[in-house]
Amino acid sequence: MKTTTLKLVTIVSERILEDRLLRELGELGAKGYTLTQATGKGSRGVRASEWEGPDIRIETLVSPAVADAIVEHIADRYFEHYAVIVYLQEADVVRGEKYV
Amino acid sequence: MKTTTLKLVTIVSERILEDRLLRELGELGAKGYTLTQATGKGSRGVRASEWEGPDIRIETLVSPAVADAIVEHIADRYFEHYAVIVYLQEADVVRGEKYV
Amino acid sequence: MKTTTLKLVTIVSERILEDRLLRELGELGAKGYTLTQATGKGSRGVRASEWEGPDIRIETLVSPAVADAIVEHIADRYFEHYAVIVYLQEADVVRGEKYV
Amino acid sequence: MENLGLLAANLLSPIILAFVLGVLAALLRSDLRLPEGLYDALSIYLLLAIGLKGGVELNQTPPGEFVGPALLTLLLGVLTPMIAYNVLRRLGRFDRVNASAIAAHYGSVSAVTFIVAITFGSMTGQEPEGFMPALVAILEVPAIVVALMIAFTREKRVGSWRGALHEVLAGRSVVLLAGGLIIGVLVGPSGFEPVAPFFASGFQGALALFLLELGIVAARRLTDLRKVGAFLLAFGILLPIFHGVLAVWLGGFVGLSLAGSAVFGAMVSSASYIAAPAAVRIALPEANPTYYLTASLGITFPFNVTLGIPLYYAVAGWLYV
Amino acid sequence: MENLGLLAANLLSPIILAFVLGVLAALLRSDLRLPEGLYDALSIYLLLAIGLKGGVELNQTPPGEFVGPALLTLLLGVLTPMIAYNVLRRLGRFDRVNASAIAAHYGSVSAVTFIVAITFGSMTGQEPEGFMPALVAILEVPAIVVALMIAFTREKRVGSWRGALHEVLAGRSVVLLAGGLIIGVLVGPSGFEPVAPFFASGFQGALALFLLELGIVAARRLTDLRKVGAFLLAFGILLPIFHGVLAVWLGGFVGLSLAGSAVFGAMVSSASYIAAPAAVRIALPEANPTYYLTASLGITFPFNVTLGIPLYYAVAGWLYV
Amino acid sequence: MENLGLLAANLLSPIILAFVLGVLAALLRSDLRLPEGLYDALSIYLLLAIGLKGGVELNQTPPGEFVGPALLTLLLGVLTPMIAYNVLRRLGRFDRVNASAIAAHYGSVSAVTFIVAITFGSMTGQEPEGFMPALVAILEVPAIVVALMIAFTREKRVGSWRGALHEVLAGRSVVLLAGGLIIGVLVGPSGFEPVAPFFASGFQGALALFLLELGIVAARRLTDLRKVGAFLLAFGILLPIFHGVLAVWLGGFVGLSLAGSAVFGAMVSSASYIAAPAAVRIALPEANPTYYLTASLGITFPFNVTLGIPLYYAVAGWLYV
Ligand SMILES: Nc1ncnc2c1ncn2[C@@H]1O[C@H](COP(=O)(O)O)[C@@H](O)[C@H]1O
Ligand SMILES: Nc1ncnc2c1ncn2[C@@H]1O[C@H](COP(=O)(O)O)[C@@H](O)[C@H]1O
Ligand SMILES: Nc1ncnc2c1ncn2[C@@H]1O[C@H](COP(=O)(O)O)[C@@H](O)[C@H]1O
Ligand code: NA
Ligand code: NA
Ligand code: NA
Repeated sequence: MKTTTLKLVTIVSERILEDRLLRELGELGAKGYTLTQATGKGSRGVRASEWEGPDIRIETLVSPAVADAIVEHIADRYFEHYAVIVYLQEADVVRGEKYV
Repeated sequence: MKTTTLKLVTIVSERILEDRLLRELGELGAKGYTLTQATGKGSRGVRASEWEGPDIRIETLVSPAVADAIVEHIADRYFEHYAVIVYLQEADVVRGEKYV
Repeated sequence: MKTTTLKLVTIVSERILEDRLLRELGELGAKGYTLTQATGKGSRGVRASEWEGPDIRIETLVSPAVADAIVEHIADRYFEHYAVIVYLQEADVVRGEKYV
Repeated sequence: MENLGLLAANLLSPIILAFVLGVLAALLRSDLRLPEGLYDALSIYLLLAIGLKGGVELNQTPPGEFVGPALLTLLLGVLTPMIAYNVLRRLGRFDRVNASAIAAHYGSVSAVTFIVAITFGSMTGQEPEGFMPALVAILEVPAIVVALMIAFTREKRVGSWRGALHEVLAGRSVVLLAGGLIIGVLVGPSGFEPVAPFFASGFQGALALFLLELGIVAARRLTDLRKVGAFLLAFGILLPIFHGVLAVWLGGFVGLSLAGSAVFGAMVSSASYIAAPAAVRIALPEANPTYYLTASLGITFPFNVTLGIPLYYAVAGWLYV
Repeated sequence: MENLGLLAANLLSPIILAFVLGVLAALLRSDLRLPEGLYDALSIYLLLAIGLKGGVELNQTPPGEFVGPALLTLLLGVLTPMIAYNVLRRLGRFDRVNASAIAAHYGSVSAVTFIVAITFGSMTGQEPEGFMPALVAILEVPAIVVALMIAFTREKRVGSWRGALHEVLAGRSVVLLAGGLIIGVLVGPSGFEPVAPFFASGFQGALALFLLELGIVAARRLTDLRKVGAFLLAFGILLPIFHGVLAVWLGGFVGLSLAGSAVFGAMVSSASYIAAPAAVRIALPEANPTYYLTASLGITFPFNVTLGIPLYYAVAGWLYV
Repeated sequence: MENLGLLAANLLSPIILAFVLGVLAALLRSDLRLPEGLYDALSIYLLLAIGLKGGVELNQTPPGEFVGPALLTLLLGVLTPMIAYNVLRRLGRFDRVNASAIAAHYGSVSAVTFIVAITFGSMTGQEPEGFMPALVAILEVPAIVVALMIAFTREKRVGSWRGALHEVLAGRSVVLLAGGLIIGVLVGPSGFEPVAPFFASGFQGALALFLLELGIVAARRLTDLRKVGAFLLAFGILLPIFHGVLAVWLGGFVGLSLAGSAVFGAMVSSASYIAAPAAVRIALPEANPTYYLTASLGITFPFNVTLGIPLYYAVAGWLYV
């Protein structure tokens, strides 16, 4: 079965960014995303889920170019003040051409 | 610590396929799976979670052969009409022989 | 955008281990984690979610050394009697130095 | 005049206004959402509650009174999907698959529309027969079976026919409704008493909360209205009126009271949006969900709970003089 | 005769029928499931509610009346796990770990079985003493401690003994039950009044909903019956009967009323399936959950809520003439 | 003396004790948590319920009576954040961003503090004006706008000003409160009746459950007390007292009853921990959440529901003789 190798970008952030992140992912060229609810701990300490709900974990399969754009965007827009983490992996996607 | 390299198959699909997919994964040789609730957006637009609940995200660690079988099966059984995405990654599994 | 390659350790286990695992991850040097609720099936059969809740799925981005320590620890502490699976992947983490 | 009174009485009930509030919240892009758990919890509660109450009433009903309405319900469960199918095919030029998919929804029933109709009755002091919920249980399944059969009689389908059937029969709406009915029949009024405060008193408030969420959901459907086109819009309003008036009229012949046949009209006119979509998605995956969901949830449901129900009561009142 | 009446009264209560409905739904492979949130919510509500009501009653009870039953409860909390352990070891040939794991469950108490027993009493017009919930709180913990000590006195264990203890003592069932009790004692009847509609009137209906879910859960356990074998099946029915009758009998000596000792019998006979499993899983991970879960949830719980409770009432009635 | 009575009456209400139980459970590291769905469900229910009840009352209130209190509320909604800001800047030496972030919280209102104040009144037989919930809706928004304007008037900010405004205005607390009010005004007492059992009778019990969770949440904040320092601790107690007494005093001039101005005092003194934090997080991301969350949720909220509310009632009683 033919597969295409794409970048799997995973973003974990506080929930308050949900709407903005999803909208911006689309604008940056992501064709879709999968979102799961999460909780977590990081350098800023446990997210105060009582006032903004748990973290969100967004996965999006995109072309390397789009992946870089997403990373750039999040880095200079959110890293300083918000709880957010981003990492990239490779994934062999079935019917992958659909997502670039 | 000895690890075995296996295929991590991730399937995201509309929830209505849950029972069938899990049963078929077993038949195709998967020894187990991990399922998380998800929501998402893709080429078919946001899943209408009001009538079938959110998407499901299934991860299963399997041998390359089983991975191919799963991909084949889902591709010709569900791709045409259902909202489903499948991608493969490598993972070094501790005690991995248990899962092949 | 500069990224650091780290180990992504994924642990899926029965929920009753949640507190202990998270505490021990910290002690072993993990700087953070992301936790999602999951259900699953494995060699021990479906987790009896009626008495301990669903499984938990923990992801932590750590240095290779810490990853090994985590694997060692879980292997000899929990593998024998508890439902738990662990696997490692590589991930290119933005601002990754923050997590080692 | 007095019909306008009926209309106002309905539109100014907290239940309908909660629905409106939900619609507005969604249009304002508010972060207001009922937690999924609560949405499920309320639907389980409401289905079980109407089942129980219907069963308790049935326990008090002489079989004779019930047979007629039951048979009529069965008949309409077979007839209405056929009507819908032919309208969609001949007038709407829909292909066979989408036509039968939509027909399954309009033949089956929306439990919430039914509940709102009941509530509307009791608000305006007109109590329908107590066994009506039993009719809902009877009406839910046949139409879906008929519509799927229409689709499956022709060429071989990709979808799972048996899977769909199981989805309907073992689906939670049937299990809770039928289960509640049987429990109600078995325990009777005295046995029901201890659980009454929970299932009876709380009922209407819970319904208001549920409609708040349905309003939010329906509003999201509104954005799809353009996609489905003018025909489906008209279909989603005119067919229910036709089905509803037909049912009100026939209701009289099987001895239903004024309120009873009005509620019966609301039932028959309503379009399912829980049982039918799940079954259709499994049996006819190639059918386009946007059509049947938008029609049933975005057009017919809002129409029925606001204008339809008072209309069916008015028609009943007019036929019964 | 009249005992058959008791039995029917129990089996035909909406609460038990809801449990049956849950079992059937699961066997029909229905998609009916209570959302996890609702399941938790109901258990929190039920535990807090019985705690509160028990506390309010305790607030009205002369200490003298309470001391006897309290001490007896403590005694049985220590005695019953030892009985269970020895039966499992000598007759059942279970290894030490699994024997003490199961013993912990049968020494402790199932809050829901208790509630059903109370409800059954009030349905049949027999009010047990109001302070019974206080006894549940007393009965829950000791048995687990005793059973774990049996296991830990021998060779060093892998599990965490202190972890388990914390799991029980700070576990939500103890916190809610004990917390509710204390609040109830502090506020008394007048203070309880404003929250009464929520915690009192809604109670039985909420219980019915909860048992619907428990039925679904228990049904899944039934498939494991084969795995656990005939001995555990017999054990899961006969030991509760023995414990129950023993408790009913002793209840008389400490001045419990007929209904009181019947409920007391149900309590003592019941097997924990929330507090005990969590503690055992931590302290004795090498014990096999299939044994203790299937026995307590798949055998003893269904037996008690259907046949056991009427039996204990019958025995009480028979001993009290 | 009688004030001590007030205090005891408050501390011994099931609602406050539920809060205390939650705090203790968290300190005991109990696994007791309300499922997130239930927490949301309860807050939705409570906000909608007070909105509805307020609206029904407003429907019965001559406009004249309402104008004065409404304008005063608006005035204090603008004034109190400015007071808070200047105290934090001049005495607390906070930087501009954190000062305005905290000011937004103390200018706005905590719906739960308001509800507890109402409940306290009815417990002690003092009914405040029925339209008070309308004042809550009025008080919630302006302070946040004012505080954010203070921050945005200076240098350009990274945060989104319009995003924050939408977050407040379309936020669920405003939508439910305002929506409930309007529905209540439209349907009036007769229309409210059918849903009353659900929204009125169940209210206080639901509140107790909600405060149980808030106790757990607040307890986790306590660990941050050290981090925020002595000034914020004093600020979180003294400023509410000042705001509260000021409001009670002014309440008299606009014709509020004794209970009315006491509740008004509680409202004005309370610090928001739902609407404000969300808005501030979006508009002023560089502000430190530990400051404003710990102050509002870890200090002011517990103070108000335990000691503050009885104090405001006492002051009102003292001013009204
Ligand atoms: N080392 C890590 N591994 C996995 N997830 C992490 C890690 N560090 C942080 N996170 C996630 O990223 C979120 C924000 O982290 P932070 O910005 O460091 O507070 C946390 O709530 C976690 O869910
Ligand atoms: N590019 C993508 N990246 C990640 N997940 C996706 C992507 N596209 C689709 N999905 C997921 O797959 C589901 C079905 O997608 P589709 O079949 O394209 O509607 C969506 O609901 C998403 O959860
Ligand atoms: N092959 C697999 N692929 C993915 N997840 C698995 C697999 N096997 C087990 N798991 C997960 O690990 C948990 C414990 O597995 P086990 O210890 O084998 O019962 C299961 O509940 C699943 O969530
Ligand atoms: Na219909
Ligand atoms: Na026991
Ligand atoms: Na304020």
